[in-house]
Amino acid sequence: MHLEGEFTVAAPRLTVWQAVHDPALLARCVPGCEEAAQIGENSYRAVVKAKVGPISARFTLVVDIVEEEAPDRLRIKAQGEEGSRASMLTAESELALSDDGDGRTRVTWASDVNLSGRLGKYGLGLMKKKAESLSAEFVTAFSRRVETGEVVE
Amino acid sequence: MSFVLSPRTVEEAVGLLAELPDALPMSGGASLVAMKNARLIEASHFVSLAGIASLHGITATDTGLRIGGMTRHAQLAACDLLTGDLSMLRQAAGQIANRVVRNMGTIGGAVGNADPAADYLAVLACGDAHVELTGTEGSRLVAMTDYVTDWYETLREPGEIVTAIHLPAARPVPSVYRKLCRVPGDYATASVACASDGDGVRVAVGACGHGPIRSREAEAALRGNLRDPVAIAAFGAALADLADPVDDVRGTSEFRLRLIPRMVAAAISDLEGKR
Amino acid sequence: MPGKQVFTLDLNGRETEVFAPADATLLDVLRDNCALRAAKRGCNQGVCGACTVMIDDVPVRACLTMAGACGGRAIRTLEGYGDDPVMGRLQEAMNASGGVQCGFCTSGLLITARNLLAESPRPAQAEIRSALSGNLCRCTGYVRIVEAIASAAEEVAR
Amino acid sequence: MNAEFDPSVGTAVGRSTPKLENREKVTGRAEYIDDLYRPNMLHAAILGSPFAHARILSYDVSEALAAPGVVGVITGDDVPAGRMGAFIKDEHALAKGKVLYLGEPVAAVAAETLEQARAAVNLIRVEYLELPAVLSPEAGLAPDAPILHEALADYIKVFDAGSTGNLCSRTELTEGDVDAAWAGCAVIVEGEFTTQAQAHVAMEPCGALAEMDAQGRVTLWSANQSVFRVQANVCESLQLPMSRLRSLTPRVGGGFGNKMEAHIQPLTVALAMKTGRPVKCVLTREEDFEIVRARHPFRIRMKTGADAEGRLIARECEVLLDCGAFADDSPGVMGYALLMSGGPYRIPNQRATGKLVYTNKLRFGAYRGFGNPQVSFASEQQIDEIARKLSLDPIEMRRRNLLQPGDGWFVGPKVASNGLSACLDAVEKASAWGRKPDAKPGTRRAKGIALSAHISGLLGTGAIVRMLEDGTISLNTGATDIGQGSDTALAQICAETLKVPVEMVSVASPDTDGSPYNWGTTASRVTYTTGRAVAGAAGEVLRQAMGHAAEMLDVPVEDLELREGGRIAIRGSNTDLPFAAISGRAHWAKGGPIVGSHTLVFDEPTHDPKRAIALGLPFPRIGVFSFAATVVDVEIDEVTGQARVTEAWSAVDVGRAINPRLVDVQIEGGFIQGMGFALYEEMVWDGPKLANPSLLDYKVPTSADSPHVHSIIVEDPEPSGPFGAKGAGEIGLNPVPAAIANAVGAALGGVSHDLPLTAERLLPRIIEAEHAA
Repeated sequence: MHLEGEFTVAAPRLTVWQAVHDPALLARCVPGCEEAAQIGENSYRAVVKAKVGPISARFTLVVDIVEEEAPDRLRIKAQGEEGSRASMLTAESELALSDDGDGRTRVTWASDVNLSGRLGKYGLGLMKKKAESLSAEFVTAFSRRVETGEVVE
Repeated sequence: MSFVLSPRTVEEAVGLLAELPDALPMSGGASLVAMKNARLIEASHFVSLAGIASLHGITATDTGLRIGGMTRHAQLAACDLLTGDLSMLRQAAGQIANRVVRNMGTIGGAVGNADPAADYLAVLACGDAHVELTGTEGSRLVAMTDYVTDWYETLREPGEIVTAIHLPAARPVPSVYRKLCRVPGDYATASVACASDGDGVRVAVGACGHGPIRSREAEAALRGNLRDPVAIAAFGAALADLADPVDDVRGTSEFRLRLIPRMVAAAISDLEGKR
Repeated sequence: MPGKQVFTLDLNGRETEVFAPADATLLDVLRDNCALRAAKRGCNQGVCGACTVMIDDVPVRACLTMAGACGGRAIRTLEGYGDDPVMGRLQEAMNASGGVQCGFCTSGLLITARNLLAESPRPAQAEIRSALSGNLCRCTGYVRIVEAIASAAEEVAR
Repeated sequence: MNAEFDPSVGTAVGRSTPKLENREKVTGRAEYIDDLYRPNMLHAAILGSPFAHARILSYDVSEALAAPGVVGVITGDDVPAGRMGAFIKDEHALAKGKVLYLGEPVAAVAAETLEQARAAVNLIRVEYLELPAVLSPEAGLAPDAPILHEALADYIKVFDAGSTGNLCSRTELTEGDVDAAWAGCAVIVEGEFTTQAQAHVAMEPCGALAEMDAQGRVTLWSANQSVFRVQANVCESLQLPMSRLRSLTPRVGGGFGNKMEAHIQPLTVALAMKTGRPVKCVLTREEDFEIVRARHPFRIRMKTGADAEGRLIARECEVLLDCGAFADDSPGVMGYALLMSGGPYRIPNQRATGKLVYTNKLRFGAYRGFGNPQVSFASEQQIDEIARKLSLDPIEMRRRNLLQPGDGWFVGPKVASNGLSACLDAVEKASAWGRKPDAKPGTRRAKGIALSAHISGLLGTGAIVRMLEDGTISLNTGATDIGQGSDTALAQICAETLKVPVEMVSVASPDTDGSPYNWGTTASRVTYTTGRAVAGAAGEVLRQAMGHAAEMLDVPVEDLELREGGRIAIRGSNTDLPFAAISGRAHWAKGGPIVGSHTLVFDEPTHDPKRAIALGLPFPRIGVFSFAATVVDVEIDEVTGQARVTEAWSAVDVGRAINPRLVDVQIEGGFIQGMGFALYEEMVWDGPKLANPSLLDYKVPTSADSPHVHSIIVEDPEPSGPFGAKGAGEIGLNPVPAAIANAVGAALGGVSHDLPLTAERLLPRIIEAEHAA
């Protein structure tokens, strides 16, 4: 499943760059994120709950920053499974930051998400819609928190 | 492990659902058990609504019709009360899945599940239906046009069940349900419900967004212009503008957007032919 | 054993007790506990029709029916039609017509066809095709199945 | 065709005898693999790979082994290093070292109940190193593409066709001088075509049940099209002597190629050997979609030239096939598709080239038609395209080019019987071709036609016929009846040869312990090749019986004749002996029991190796040709673009119909499967993952959208065939997508480049036509 988008944050690039490295902040922006912690220099662990109608799932994800060129580009791999391991999620995402004038930052992102196991067999179109709406929720929350200066570090 | 409970009254059923946080209501089971078999859902209990007498049957009310939540698709597909501008409901019910599954599935279950590609939603939105939701606090009515809030999300609260669908009394004007599907019985790629309404029409589009798509403004603009192809095209375009279709194995989003004005125009033309 | 319970079923005219997982479907119970295996598991999603059985004289999918919701209802599988002359005609017509190939869909299809003849004794070809649309057959292309049901209906009506 | 009054019908052959096993099927008593149980039997569940391409670094099965009810777990570490494969031995019993597609079995659990096995499978921990995946043949051929089979060079190859990198095989066939021929063409058409993956969707999902005895010998029941290929595949992958595995088959719930080579038999046997208990493994419908096999997606570039009178001069065809993760039958499919790429026409200059490329998807393999429907889709549309340019009727265009009796096939195969022209005449008449159908308001409607040839034959087969003490007959061939009725047809051939009623012939279920070798129920071959073996074996029984009768009646054998009812009589006399008397003597007095056997391998050298350049055809000796012509009447909804076939006529030359009704059903069933392929059946991938592995999302034709198909049997007897018969299993499907595309072309104009012909694909053409009008 390929997803992509771009959005603008009313904050300078460095601030945004720090924000995307801040697990506590991200945890508050990712819809359904129940906990997040840094577990290595470029490694994070998160528990995310997602629900579509009567179907719900809780994934434990390990997120690794696999490449970065501060403060422009970031490549992230996420991998996780349900507690019951009945399904597995992998995602590879790329994020690019650029100045958008007036102290604003443009964020361009693309993500290839793959869900296998019990949740991967049905409803592709719906999953994509759900992922898109979760992305949109994240963008709104992220922009608001960064713009209101909620960056921890 | 889901145990099946079989309450005899609505009060008992909603009481069980309130008491057992991991229980799910089960009406016909056609979708729910399929999801269980695919291990998509887990529930401690299935609260079967089949044995609740008050959920069965179609009755005339002061304002129109009350269709009990446990009414099977097969019953609706053969229901003589669904005439005129309600005949589209009968047509839609007869196109769900197949003869055998229509003996199982219910309107309450289908509306409760709110699958965007299922057949009832567009028809009920077009027919100005209200959904009767019942919980421990009692019953409430929600307009079908407001009912679906997001993909598989509705105004139905956990613990509430769809006890009935309310429709205004049938008027002796034509209505039609058009559905594109790959093979008979498949979920709709796109569907259109259309009913005559004086010198205008009521139209709802299905399977092209999280819920049925209807625009009273666009309907008002079309009033009196049902023979004007330009106005009809503008009407179809207005509905397509409100659509947010998925890309899936039944078709791309672009295809569905392209279909909407064509299917809407065809449905309006069907009505003209039936007058 | 945790999660198991006793189900009392009215099965082919006999009261039958089975001890099975609480969330068993009727298809699970028929096949695993009752050795009634005419109903087949083709998809477990209610699409293929190979598990069609009769409950209270209405054909349903055994795979979409919870065993726990069957109490007090009369279940009839193909094995329970030994004394039904109409089913006998249908079986004979299927045998003679070429409508039986691999046979995996045949049991479910016969149940649906039997119900069709109960409701519409002389169905037209289009009616037969519509009634059978939930019983998938990958071998025959349906021509001989439709023919078999039409000819059985004629014989029964005669 | 009414077999009852056909004077050419014998006592058995030519009659529409109901299938021998129908009664158990109509009473629900037929037992398929999932209906079999053994005492103390365990149930298995499979863990599939979450990655399309990854190295397996480690396994941890401790949690799974400790789970309730679990008796055994196997991973790639538990299976031997053996590899199986029909053409290239590239596949282990279970992923070993690497996974090559998403869903590929990496481990399996055997437990007391199915639920316990399914729960435990999720407790297995596998550590992977994900690798970049190859998701298309084009990507697989890129210079820096990740390589799926790093040890490809070392694999055993039954047929080596230039495997290197991700290139599994390549083939080139040529005849005449194509490059020079274009100059002489008045019309040239050229185009690129794609076809999609189609799932077999046999109504019965695949399954297996294995049990090891105290001696360590394994008995294996499975849903299959060949007990012998099952035996070979299991033994190759698990490195067992073939004598240690007995392969059997219960009733099979349909197989259209998917049950020919191995599916989960090897891992089921491995589990039974590991646990020492019987193990049953039956796939869910979703797994059946994800891990068995499917029809190859093709990319086809085709160019065809003709003179001003419409006579074909040159054809060039280039194909690129997605092989999936394992070679399976793919090299055969590609070679065969190229061989058939010219269609049943005289084309003096032809070249066909192909590449088959490994990708990280499930294996593609044999599926009814074996590459022929794909190339026919391109080929038959180009015939229509040329006809349109020359203002010729499509049937007239075809008549000018038909392969004539006596003509050979592209690169040399001999064609003996050829009823193609009769097939064309038959559908032209039956469909009232000249009459244009009336379109309902809001629809467009037209007829389309396509022709096809298909080969039946190939490889080894045998039959043993025994006369029992009472004179009745036991037939044992090892051919799996997958529902199509081969047991019945073979019994008819046997009965006809011995002039006994069919009811007197029993047919043994295939058993590698007791049946003569049979390559399999595939390649439209059983009636033709196994039928020959049966006729031969029954003939041998007759010869022995005649010998006994001659001694018993004290007359020379030449004076004896076989009479109806299984009696041997003195010519011109009433004196005769029933088989019972003869067999009784053989059993108790003299000579020994009467047993006839006959084996054969199709042995006509059928192509000129010089014209199949170097890495040419996988099958040097192939078989005999059947022919077909199909007409469809197609209606297209102008609102949505959805096409429906309203009626169809299909004439097939089967040489001789041993059982006409069973041939009818092959034609009709093949047609409907081809229609699904043409209109909407499509396996869709979302990146590396199959997005529609269920019957909710993958649709097959229902009774309500299937048209009435008029099957027409044409009989041009095949000299080498049993009673003149040749194959009928696949040919009915081949021309269907092409005929539908030609009807769409006639209704909307233009060529259909991509299958399936969904509403989404046709709607733009309708809109274009609306604008043009």
